[in-house]
Amino acid sequence: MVMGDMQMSTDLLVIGGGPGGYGAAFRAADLGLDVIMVDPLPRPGGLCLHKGCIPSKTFLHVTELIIDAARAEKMGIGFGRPKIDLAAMRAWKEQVIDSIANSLITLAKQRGVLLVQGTARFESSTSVRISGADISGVRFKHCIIATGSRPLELSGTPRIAGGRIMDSAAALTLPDIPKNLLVVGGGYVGLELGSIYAALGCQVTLLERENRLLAQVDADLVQPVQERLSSLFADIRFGVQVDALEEQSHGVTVSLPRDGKIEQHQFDRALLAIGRIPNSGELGLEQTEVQIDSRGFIQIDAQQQTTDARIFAVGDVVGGVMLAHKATREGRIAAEVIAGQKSGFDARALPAVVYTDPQISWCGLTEQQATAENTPYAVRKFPWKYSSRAQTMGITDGFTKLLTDPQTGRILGAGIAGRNAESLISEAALAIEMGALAEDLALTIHPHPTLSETEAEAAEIFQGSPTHMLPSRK
Amino acid sequence: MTTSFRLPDLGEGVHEAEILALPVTIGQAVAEGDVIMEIETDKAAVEIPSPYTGTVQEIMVKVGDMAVVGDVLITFATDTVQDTAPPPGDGSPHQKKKEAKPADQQPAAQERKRSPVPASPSTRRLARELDVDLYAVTPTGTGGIVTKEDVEAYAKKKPALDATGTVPEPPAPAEPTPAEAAPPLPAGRTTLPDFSRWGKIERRPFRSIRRATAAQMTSSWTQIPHVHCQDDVDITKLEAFRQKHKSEIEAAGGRLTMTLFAIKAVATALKNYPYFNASLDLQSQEIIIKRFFNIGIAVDTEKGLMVPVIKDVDRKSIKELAVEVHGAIERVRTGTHSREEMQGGTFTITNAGALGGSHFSAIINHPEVAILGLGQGRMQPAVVTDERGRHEIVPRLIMPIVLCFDHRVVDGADAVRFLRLVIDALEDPDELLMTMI
Amino acid sequence: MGRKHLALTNNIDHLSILDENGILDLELEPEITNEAHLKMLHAMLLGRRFDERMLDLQRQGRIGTFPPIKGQEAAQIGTVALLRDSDWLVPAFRETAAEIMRGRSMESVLLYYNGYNEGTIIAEKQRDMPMSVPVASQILHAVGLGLAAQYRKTEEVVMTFFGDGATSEGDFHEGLNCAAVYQAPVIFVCQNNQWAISVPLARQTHSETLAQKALAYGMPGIQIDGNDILAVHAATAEAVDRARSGGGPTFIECVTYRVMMHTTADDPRKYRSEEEVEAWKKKDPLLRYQQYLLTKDIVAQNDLDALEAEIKQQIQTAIDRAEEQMQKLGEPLAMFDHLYAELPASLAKQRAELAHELDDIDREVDHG
Amino acid sequence: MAKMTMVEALNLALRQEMAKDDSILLLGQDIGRDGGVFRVTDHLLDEFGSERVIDTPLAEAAIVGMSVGMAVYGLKPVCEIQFSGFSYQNFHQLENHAARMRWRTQGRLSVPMVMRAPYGGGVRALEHHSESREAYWAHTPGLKMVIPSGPRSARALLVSAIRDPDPVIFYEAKALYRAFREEVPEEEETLPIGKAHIARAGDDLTIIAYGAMLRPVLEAAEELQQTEGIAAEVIDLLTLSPLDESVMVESVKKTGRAVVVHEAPRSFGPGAEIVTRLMESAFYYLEAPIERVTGFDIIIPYFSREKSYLPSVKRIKAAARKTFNTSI
Repeated sequence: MVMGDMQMSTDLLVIGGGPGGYGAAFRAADLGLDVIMVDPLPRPGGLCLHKGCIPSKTFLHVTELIIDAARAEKMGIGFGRPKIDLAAMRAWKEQVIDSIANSLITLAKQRGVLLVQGTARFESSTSVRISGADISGVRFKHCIIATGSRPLELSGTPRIAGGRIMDSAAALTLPDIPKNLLVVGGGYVGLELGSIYAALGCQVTLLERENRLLAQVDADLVQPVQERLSSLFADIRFGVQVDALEEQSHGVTVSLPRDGKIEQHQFDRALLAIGRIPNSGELGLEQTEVQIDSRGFIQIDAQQQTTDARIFAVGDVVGGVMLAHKATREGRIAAEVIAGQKSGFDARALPAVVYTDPQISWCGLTEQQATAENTPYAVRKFPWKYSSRAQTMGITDGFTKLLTDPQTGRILGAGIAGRNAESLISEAALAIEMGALAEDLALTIHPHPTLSETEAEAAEIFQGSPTHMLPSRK
Repeated sequence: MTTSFRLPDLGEGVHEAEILALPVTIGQAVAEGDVIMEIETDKAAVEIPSPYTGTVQEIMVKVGDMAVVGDVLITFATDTVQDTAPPPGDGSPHQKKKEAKPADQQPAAQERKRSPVPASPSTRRLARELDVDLYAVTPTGTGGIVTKEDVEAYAKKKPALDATGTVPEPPAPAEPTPAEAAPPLPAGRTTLPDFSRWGKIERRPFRSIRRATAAQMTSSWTQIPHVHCQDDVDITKLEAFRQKHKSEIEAAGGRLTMTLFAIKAVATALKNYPYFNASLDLQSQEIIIKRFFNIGIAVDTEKGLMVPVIKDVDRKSIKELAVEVHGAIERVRTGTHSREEMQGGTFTITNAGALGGSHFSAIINHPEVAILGLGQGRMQPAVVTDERGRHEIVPRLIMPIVLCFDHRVVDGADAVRFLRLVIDALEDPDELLMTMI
Repeated sequence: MGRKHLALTNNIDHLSILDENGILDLELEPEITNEAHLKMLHAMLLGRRFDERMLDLQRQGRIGTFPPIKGQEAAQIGTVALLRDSDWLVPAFRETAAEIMRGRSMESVLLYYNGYNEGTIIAEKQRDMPMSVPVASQILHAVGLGLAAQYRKTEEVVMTFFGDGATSEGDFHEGLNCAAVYQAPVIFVCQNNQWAISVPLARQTHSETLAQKALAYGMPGIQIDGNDILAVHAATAEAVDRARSGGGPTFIECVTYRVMMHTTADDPRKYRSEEEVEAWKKKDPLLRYQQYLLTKDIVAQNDLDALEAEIKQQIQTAIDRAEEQMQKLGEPLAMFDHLYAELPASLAKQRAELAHELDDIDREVDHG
Repeated sequence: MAKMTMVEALNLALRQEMAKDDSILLLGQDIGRDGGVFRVTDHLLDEFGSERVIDTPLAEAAIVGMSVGMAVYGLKPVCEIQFSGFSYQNFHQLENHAARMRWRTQGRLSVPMVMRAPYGGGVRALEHHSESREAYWAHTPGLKMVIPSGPRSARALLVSAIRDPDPVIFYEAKALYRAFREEVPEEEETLPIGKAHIARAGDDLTIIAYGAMLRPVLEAAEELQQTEGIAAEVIDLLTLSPLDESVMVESVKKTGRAVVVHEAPRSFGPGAEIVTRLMESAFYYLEAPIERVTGFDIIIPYFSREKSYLPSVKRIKAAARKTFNTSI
């Protein structure tokens, strides 16, 4: 636009086009609201689609193929050394993203949601200014902030875009396959991306501050992954606090204390995956009544409403578990509340998945949490070595566990380590949300041979009589 | 967090407002948009919707107060965590974050100790929609699960429980409210039939002066035992007198109406019967006799009934009053009157004559104790008796007159005497002039 | 680097074939059929005689103000003669001879100068615009017509006329610029008659020629002796061929002279010398052309005499018809016609007001 | 039906009409590759080519003058003047030619063209970009003057304007270009030129407005209803010339009170004509003098002050109230 200030009015402005944002926008449009969604990226989907979950899962699928091909050798099939065409891999990833992004655009159009590419900044509790778009501002009756989060950086290390110290988004552009890679952070991002690079033939060294991987997850679930990764990765070190990295023209140097001395290690590239911080700083929230906490997370209530009655917030920017499906649910709730429905966040089972080999997933109560909160619970584990299906697939190091209320037998939590844990967890989630008893799960007939049987059998352990294993008689 | 609600700038040069009603109490939860007070400016009476969702913390004003733009009227505790029954915590990080908020710590911690009520997500949603507390519902499902039917059954019983079990908000203690600050009308419990079944209807808002009038009349009619005293006045002579002096008054910028004569006659009568110029103070169990004579004149305006008050009528000439009354009527009709000229009345006159009314009754303008009504003067056959006692039927101009009074303060006999005095003054202009001395 | 002379695509030529002394450049003499010569002769003579007759009528009070064309007949006829019926003429207001050659009736001209709207009616098949009084504004219409013809992929060309004064107007610049940008099939004919009412060419422009202005727009331009019909014809033929074959616009400056007043309301003695006028009268285009035709044996003197008589009769017939027609065109309500395709309600109301007023007058007359 | 901004709705109208009728051409500055500075002609170059979507030199008189020629030829040019503040440079082409061609030639030639131009304030634009001079065109016999008030009316009226046999000046309020979205049907929709529209029904008062003023007027009407119980009827003129007096006269006969709102300066503004029409046809029904809420008789100030210049909801409400406080 060359001239003037194009102000637009709408019922609902959604800031951020990720799963939280478009979940909210679509729901609100379906409930009859006039909706505008603004995002700096040219197409909706947010970081999840363009720089996060989707590209990483695209590559992890490729990784899985490589691993399966190797595994097939002991089953009598040999594929030989994989030939890796990075350009083709990147093109495949782009194709996947294109397809999903375009269908989101179509859905937005069909629902009458106006997509605006630009950056929004509040100028009051009822309006934002937008830069970089045909419209220069939006006046709204309600607003949903869904701006997400960005990777935390090391305070002492400025990261150069396109440089050798990468964040997850940069690593997913797959610039090359370095000979060796330093991964700082043993959370799920570090593990997933480390796995991709390792499968492609890179020597991966992982440094973790805590004394084990995935410190927030029950140790038994992490165990199989930790074992597998110690052979996939060149080196994994625990209890290592990295404060700074040094980038040179041809590599990255990290200084680590060892036996009272400082050792220097050189890597081709480094990946920083030490956590994420909310995108709340550049929004101009000081022009509104919205309050943030000391870490920058926007404060909300169970209706996703902020301290400014017209403004709601969802997804990573409000903190909690930073997962797309949490954001989507929150977005839908915010939209419903704005549309006048009595909605609220009351989920009891928020599933989480780590796409390593093997995968791990969990939902509801975890053992760590129960211990910390002194919640009484009973736990039963069904090891996959008793699963016929796991045997057929040659993946017997997994297990399925259920947590129940010792008094009522009601299922409170579940954890799965093993192939396809991503899908298996949903049955447990449903059981928790429905208030099912372990007995309900046990009495539900599961097809044989499948991995889903492991959930029924874990439930049967509570009853004292699983079919495929002999329970300990304590 | 405490948020103050200040008297907003209502525009158009309004600087102050009177608090008409305060339908909220301390501790009450209000949602944005709920009516928290009703105020009247010299332009109109308006309801003020709450700009916040929160709990009323402090009310700085009381009904009848005058507030200036910018004054803090009410403070709210607008803690963002306002769900009185938050979904029970299941330890999800989402819930944890909430705990971080100090204001919520106590109740939230308590809630958290209770394990969640087993119910499916759709049942929980239904409960939320029906405002049902899941902990209060008796579960019928296996292992203590609350089913959709349980919630529905509970919701059906709930209104009955509310009606019998809990006492609704106690009404504000009945106190003598100033006339201008009537309480809001209680909403009738009776449901109206759907009138549109019988034809086209139109809904008009019941606000502002119409509503203030209704409130004032209701309180008057329900609190005061009214008695009416009716008579006729022969104003033939007075009318001739009026015609004779009309133009000279007009030249002075006034209008010589029957009301003016009535004001003068009433002033005299009030001096003779001071109990008609009084107010009843039930709290102190006293009758307040006023030693000033301010007459309210009921004026029909486009916006509704307005009663400007003419001050110290006993000390003003008819000519002065004619100009003043005419001016006051013009001002209320054009909405340019001040608040002051609507206050301080001791007695009211309502003249339906110009509109053609005959006999009617009137409602006392509380906290006054009497009101005088005038009907239309019409030519009627009348029996006159001359000095020699001969009767003759002649056409005379006869005006109906009615005095309504508060029987708690005065009795019928005095009322008749009061009215007689007024009638005599109006029947004979000479007499009227005499009483004015 | 450095400074060098720029060789532009176009140059400016001056063209003269038959000079004021009757000397002919045989090499440049255009090939024109006898029939075409006779047509041009008729048109020039008619233009001259009609103009003279109109001046008489004006002095007699039988028509209103009009702009005489005398002395500019060659510039008008030598150009328009090259147009086909399917081509467009976009005149200014001093092209009466050209308009008549294109098909406008003398009656129409007379009606117009007698204040009748009916005088600007264009005959059904004639693809011409009505004359345009605001100076230079018509130039843009010619470009628009040219673009339309181009868009419809026809071979039509558009010819527009204007004077030396018009070259000072913004519309002249915008028009030539746009035509060149879009390569529109337009021939811009400037009748440089030396005077814009009282302002001489030297006060209109500091350019040595008007034709050179074409260079700035990137189109061919040529200056010709506008009183030499052979030169006018030759230059126009070149321009029309170029436009018709997709070669874009051409600017032709016809150097001529307004030997009469600007309009009949003007007195040129106030601002120019008799000597100057007399000098130009010696360069009269009609006499020069007649002498050429006689010399070439294309006509004989008795043919010319017969033609004079015929034209005199034609003009008289036109005047009689026009005056007869004017008797019938008295309806004032016609002023509301044709403003919009359909008369809007509010305008119908105003028309009714006038009708009512006219009725009253009629009644007054009846009863008077 | 899809929700569209006025920009998108205008684009739809152009696109659909151009697809139906190859005699429609667009001319203007930056309308091709750039899609117009407000994007009204976005993507039309790709769809219809540079023969039909013509980026012109920077020459307003040329844009309109060439359009006159094209229209006489039989085409239907729709030209865009980038800002109405620049249209005075082509005023003579409209006044001297477009408006008169039919009349001058007694119906033989006509100029079925449309001149589109953004007008009006409220978007913090530079000087010469915020004027509201519709009266110039409405005052010119032979032209039609149309001003839509939102996406849907803009689309329908532009289609009608293109099909109209006479020259139409089509003013587009910049303040409305992207102000809000409205359902606009994909299928063809037209609105008659010269017909006003009752945008809101009411019995107590008539408010007459058009273009960008419709929104504050409707807002004021809603507030009057809410706070004072005044039911205002709002008339959206849509066409200034020819002016549809029947709708407003009938309305005022019903309500007895009228307020006329425009952002153009007051003196000799459209309001003067509207009030006169009401005076001529509804005088005996009036309960109070008619009020005008307009821009002041000054140059519209640079944008830091334009909010105070433009008629506001508050000003409209005050005028409405005044009609109730003054009795004849």
